Amino acid sequence: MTLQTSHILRDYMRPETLPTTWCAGCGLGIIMRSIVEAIHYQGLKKDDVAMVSGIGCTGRMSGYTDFNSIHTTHGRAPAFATGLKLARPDMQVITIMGDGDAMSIGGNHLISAMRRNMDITAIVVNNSIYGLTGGQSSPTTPMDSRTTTARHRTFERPMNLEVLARAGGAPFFARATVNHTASLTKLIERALNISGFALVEIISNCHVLYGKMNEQPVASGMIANMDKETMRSNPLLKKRASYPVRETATGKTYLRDSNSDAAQSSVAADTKDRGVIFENKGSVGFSRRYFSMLENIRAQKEHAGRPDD
Amino acid sequence: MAEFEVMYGNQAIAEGAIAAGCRFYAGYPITPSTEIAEILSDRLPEVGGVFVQMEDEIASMAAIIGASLGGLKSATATSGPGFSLMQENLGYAVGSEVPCVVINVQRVGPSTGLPTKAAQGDVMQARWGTHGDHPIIALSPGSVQDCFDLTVKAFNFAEKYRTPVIFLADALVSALQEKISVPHSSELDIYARPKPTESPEDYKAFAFTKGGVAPLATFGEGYRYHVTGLSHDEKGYPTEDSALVAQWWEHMHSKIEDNLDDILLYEEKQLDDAEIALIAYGGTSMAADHAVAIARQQGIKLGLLKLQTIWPFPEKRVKKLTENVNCIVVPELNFGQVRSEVERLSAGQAAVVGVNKADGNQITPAEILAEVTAQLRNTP
Amino acid sequence: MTEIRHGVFDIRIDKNYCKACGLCVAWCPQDVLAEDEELYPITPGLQNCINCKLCELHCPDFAIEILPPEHPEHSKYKEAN
Amino acid sequence: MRTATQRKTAHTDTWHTLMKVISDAAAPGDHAKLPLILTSLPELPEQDFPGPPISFIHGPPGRNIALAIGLGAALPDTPLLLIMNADAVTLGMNHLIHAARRNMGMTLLILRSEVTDAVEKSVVKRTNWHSYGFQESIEKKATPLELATSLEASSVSRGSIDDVPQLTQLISAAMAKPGFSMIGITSENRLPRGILSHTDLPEYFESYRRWSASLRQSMRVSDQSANPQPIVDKQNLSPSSRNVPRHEIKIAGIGGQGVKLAGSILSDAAGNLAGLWTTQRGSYGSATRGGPSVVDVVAGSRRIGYPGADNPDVLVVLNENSLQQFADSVKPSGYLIVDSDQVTSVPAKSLAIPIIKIAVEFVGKPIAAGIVSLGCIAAVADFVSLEAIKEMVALKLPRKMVAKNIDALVAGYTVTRTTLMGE
Repeated sequence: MTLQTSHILRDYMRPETLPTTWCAGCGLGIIMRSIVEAIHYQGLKKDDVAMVSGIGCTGRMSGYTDFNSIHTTHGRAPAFATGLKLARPDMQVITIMGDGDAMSIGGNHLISAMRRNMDITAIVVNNSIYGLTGGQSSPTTPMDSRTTTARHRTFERPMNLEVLARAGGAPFFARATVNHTASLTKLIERALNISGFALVEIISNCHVLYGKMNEQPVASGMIANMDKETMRSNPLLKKRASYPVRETATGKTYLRDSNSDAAQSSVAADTKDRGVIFENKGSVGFSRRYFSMLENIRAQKEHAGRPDD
Repeated sequence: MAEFEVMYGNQAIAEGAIAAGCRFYAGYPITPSTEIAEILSDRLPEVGGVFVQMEDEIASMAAIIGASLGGLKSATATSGPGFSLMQENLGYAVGSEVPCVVINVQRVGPSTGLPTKAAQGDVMQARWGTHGDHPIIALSPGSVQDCFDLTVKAFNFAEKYRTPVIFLADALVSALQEKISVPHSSELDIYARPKPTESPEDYKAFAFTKGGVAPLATFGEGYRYHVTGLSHDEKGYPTEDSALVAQWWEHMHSKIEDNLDDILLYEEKQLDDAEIALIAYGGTSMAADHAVAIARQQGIKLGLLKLQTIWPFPEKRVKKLTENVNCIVVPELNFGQVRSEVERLSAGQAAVVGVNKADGNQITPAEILAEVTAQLRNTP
Repeated sequence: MTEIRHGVFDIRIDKNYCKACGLCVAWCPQDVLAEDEELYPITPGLQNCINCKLCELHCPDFAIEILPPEHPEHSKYKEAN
Repeated sequence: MRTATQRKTAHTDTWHTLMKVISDAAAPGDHAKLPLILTSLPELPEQDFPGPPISFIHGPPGRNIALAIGLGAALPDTPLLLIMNADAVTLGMNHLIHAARRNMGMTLLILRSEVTDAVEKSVVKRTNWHSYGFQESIEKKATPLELATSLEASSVSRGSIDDVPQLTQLISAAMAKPGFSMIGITSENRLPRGILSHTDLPEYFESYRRWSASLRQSMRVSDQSANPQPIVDKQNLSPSSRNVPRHEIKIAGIGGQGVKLAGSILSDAAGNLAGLWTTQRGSYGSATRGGPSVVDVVAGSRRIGYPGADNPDVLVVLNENSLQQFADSVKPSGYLIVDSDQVTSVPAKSLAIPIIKIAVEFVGKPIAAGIVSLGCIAAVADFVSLEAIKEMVALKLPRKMVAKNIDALVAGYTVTRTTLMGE
């Protein structure tokens, strides 16, 4: 594999919109690069890819990339993408959302899309803060950090996308950072090949707002920190996240008390895994199942000698 | 003794809310209203209030209804897209007569539009945004001073008439920095929520009084009652009895309409001898005010009616104005939402024209004057 | 194993795209890059470049490229052809 | 459309069982501990609730969870009991996950379809929480209990409408627990029942009150110890008696030249220190792209009606575009100050000052151009003194930047003065 030069990747961009409006050193540019790189390696045509984005700094990305692009309303990208995917099942639909976008206002759409296993590659950029509106707390803002709506520091436990993805039923969840660019590209490539709702959480930096208020004002320093803050595997977290109450359980009661390892780990600040966190190999996405179901209905009708009327 | 302070509009709204007794705020960040949330996240815990950043605007609106029923004066602040999301629960607050204040700092729409640029396109959304024909109160601040004073009024109206009050600010005033006089708390007229005097058994939380409202009992103080979005009787229990529903409507309309003298706020400037008048509101009224000053220097008999209460619309005053002047010019950052109201009331008495745009730029005094002089040429 | 080559690469920095964020300089393991007085990257150590592309991969603005000698836009390639 | 009464008579049994359970679970006799019931189900027989009278809120579908958050903030001692069905996991799913994550104090009963089936078959078939008609075969079931468990809700349990004693026990246990508790109510007896998971994390508003108590404490201390407003002398704030006509100032440049800050310093200096009425408004582009950045400051001894500097008395331009756009608007008696290095040709009747050069020389960055502009403005306008601006710079800038910026300010003032004399 030869790494591609910016020159080639810029073919996937809309030159008249560059440079981006993102702040200097913002990880969103690195993510955008990785996405187009993954699409390049996958040999996808620009015309076969749709990028649906929400609102926020991240939402601007669909404007810069030269795909079929929709810059939608706040939090609703998965719902727009659902409609698009069902109208054009052949299209590779990518949604790109920020953390507040995906998990706060769009939490319901995200869960519903997971539950349906809609064939969407969902990329959630997690920078722990609302960037475009000026640094307010988001659902992923870590405990005890400062934001413009928590000048006296946050006391809320943050949302963990991983547990949401597991409980919601997504078949694929991976986590990457903007520090680990090559692995980021590879994870996106893998997500593109999943049939169903593939979720990639990318830890990114907002050194301008989050960093400045939390002693990490320099982009390179904040990105380098991501190496320490994410780890390749965290058995405690795995144990905690793999604890589901299965509706179809065979009568066994899962009882967890607050003294267990899993509960202890959850009280501590979240350390995060990196890489593919889980993958359901047999996943078949909604649109494929839906259209094959329609196919079956038609076949049955023909068999019964009742042509469509 | 009032103190003088240099403040931004959003800051004046936040401080006005605290002064008015607001002790609960639930919101979601959205430009250009975010500073209100930021300031209140700082200030509310200091005065014993609660600030919660909710997961979206739908939840924010629901939470302030809950807090208000729990006895706290509550508010949320948002901008166009968030205001659209609040409409469902805003209707709930209207129907179940829960006092609260919804601050909408208007920006250019529709949809995401121009997030940082001012517009006045939500005038009709404030009136008709939620479904059903309901009365509503909407106030619009024309300066940073108004941001403070009218916020206090908004909370008073909300409590007095048990209704959501929409505070229709715009990015022109919210981002403006101005020196204002901040009244001392002893000088402020704050309406405290009255407590019911009757026994819990006799208490009718939704009494169909004419021209007024029953005191709203706080949950947990022994007055247990039912709150619903369904059409209800005086105790709050759902009903489909059309006679009761008709009584309810009469009560809902009369509590606002019988108190127009209190609710309708406007300022008049040199209207006594005016031959041509401006009707302006919100941030645009600042340019209109200046246009009057310049016109008077040039000998043009121009006057200004600055609306602070937009809904209910000051019909009587505007109708009288249409009888006294030849022409009314309505500058607004939309394509004629208030102008159409004025036209309706004028019914041909006076010519009504607009100065309209919604491209992110503001209306300048020069543009208003150009329209005024054009109208003067038209009328002999 | 690919052979590590030193000093044969061109580094192209497009100032129209560059926002002087300093990420490329921070990630360069060979001190190839440095900052000028306006914080834009310059290449005083070009002879040390090993084509690791960390700068390029970390550039959020597609502003920096490492060109190998066989690249049609590399200066040597242009000279030769 | 059937009336509520008709609906009720058809299904009174199930509801009365549930209401009985709730009134048994609620501590009898203790009025303060009576739960407040929030529901989206219009069928609930609130009028003939068997126990002591309980307040009901019949809220919008799905939104009850958010409504309860407001109530929780206002009523720390009242247990909140939510009775929901499909709406909790369709419209209300987002509210649910966030209330669970934050551990907002409430007890949520979710009636599984089999339970509500008994209430109204046709409607429930369509609003069944885990399936939508033919999509049933291809969609995963929504599993709110699983979500709440993952998000570490206070307690998550499952009970059966057929096992009243256990259900009563589960509801009273959940109501006794601070934080977010959820009970799925089913009649399918093959599913595991009882408490499925529980944690002892603090309730949200409990944490909030603890956290904010320290803030109030510190406020009170600082209130007592000293008047916490040393910034400006209040006496100077009231509008002065001297007669200052309306002054309009405009500074126009691009992002990154400190224009916004300069406007705010000038307006604060005029308003807070010179005792004038002032306004300040700006229009700013995106700083990273060097978009236009313009600020208007208006000051005078009469209240400012209109905050625009449409015909400025002093216009400072820091780039060519601004010059083209605003040069003609300056009052005939006004001053046009141009950064001589930034424009192609300096117009006649203007003061050419190398503003950005001075900024870079004294502070090292063009961001101080706004501060230098203030020096220039003080040199030509008399409504605010250089001293007042200096004082405001000292108040508004980070301490270590103050000295450099004041030097830049004075340099702007001196150079402008010299240029004026030279004319």
